[in-house]
Amino acid sequence: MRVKCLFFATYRDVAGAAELELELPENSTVSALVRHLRAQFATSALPTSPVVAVNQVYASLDTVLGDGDEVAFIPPVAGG
Amino acid sequence: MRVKCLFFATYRDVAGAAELELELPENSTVSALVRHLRAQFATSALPTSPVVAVNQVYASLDTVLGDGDEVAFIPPVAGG
Amino acid sequence: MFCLITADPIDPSQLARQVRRDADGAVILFTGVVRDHHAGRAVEALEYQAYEEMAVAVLRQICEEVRATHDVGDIAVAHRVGELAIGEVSVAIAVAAPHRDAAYSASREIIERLKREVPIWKRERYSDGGAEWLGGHD
Amino acid sequence: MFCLITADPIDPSQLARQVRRDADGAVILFTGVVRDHHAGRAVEALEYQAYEEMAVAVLRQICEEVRATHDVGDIAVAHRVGELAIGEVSVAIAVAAPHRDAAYSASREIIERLKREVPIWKRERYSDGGAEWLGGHD
Repeated sequence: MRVKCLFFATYRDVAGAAELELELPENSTVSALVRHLRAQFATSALPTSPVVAVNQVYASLDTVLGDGDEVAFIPPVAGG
Repeated sequence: MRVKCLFFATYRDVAGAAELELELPENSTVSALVRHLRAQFATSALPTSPVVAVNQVYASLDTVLGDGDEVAFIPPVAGG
Repeated sequence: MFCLITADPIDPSQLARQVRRDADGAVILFTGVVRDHHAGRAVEALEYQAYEEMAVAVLRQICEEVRATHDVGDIAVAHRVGELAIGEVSVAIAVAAPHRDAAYSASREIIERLKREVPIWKRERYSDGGAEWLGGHD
Repeated sequence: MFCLITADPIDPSQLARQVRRDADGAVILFTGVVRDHHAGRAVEALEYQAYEEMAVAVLRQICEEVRATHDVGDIAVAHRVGELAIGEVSVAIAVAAPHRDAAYSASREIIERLKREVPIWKRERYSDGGAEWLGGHD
């Protein structure tokens, strides 16, 4: 299945891109995706337990992903 | 000596005027002025202990008045 | 600092603009507006009366005391007098500050003190024909 | 209710005007402005980045929850994205209510929750040449 990853602020600098499409095994969790990305970027700048949103709703790391899901990686917010 | 009395809101209705110049004995207090006015208006609608300002500063009833003073009678305020 | 009692319509956004300095990160603008009801009665219009010279002096003192006790920048206050229709601005208070905390609490303190201390009076004209001077702050 | 993330300049007074209804006696307008310093460093400009679709959704949810728990009327919120100079408006929140108490506390709750929950980020560019994404709300 394919998922779309979105990166913001410091995470965007780490990923070197605002958006990334990835092929993942069926029923992968957010945790598995995080491990995949940390290996791919070869960096610890993406934490092992980042805040994420799945399809624009804050979600836990054990959330099971589906095909076409949009997973956003959310560094500490600082609006206002 | 002469003092100028100012009336606002309900007190203006009681006094029938916004302003009134009065001749008072030297060294009259605000209390004496209040008694004078209650007798003159023949009304209890002006309380015996109204809030007053002398020369635009809140003042007590035992304040001694001087020639040319401006005494304002201040019903409960309701700005905003 | 700017304190005004005026018979002309108030433009709150102008007060908000005039208080901001480059060191400020927050501006709180409180606008009091004539509403169409009070204590269950339909209101048609309001009349405000002020002891103008003293009202300005008391307002200035309140603003100075608030500036001395809060970390705020500039403050502007305007209060309307005369006849006001529903929806017209009766009072506007603009407070600028480096941080929002001080701006909120200063704004709140100014409007509370204004209602208790500034010699201004309000007469409500009701849809049922009556009219009344209000007896104190709400 | 009106929640907007925009790259265009924000006009706070328009938000304040649009929320008022005839039942409202108070309008609180909070304006966040780019200030010229942060934590002792001179700031030259700010960049805001947002996860726009989600930011609007979270803002809407905050406003709906605040309306459910406070006696307020309409609410309007706008947050800017992109490059902002000193003095430019980053965020504006307008809350109208029959009484000022509810307007103040609703306004305060919205800005506090916005800073904690809405996916927006801020990068400060300093006069000494550096630049930094800020790590959390202040």
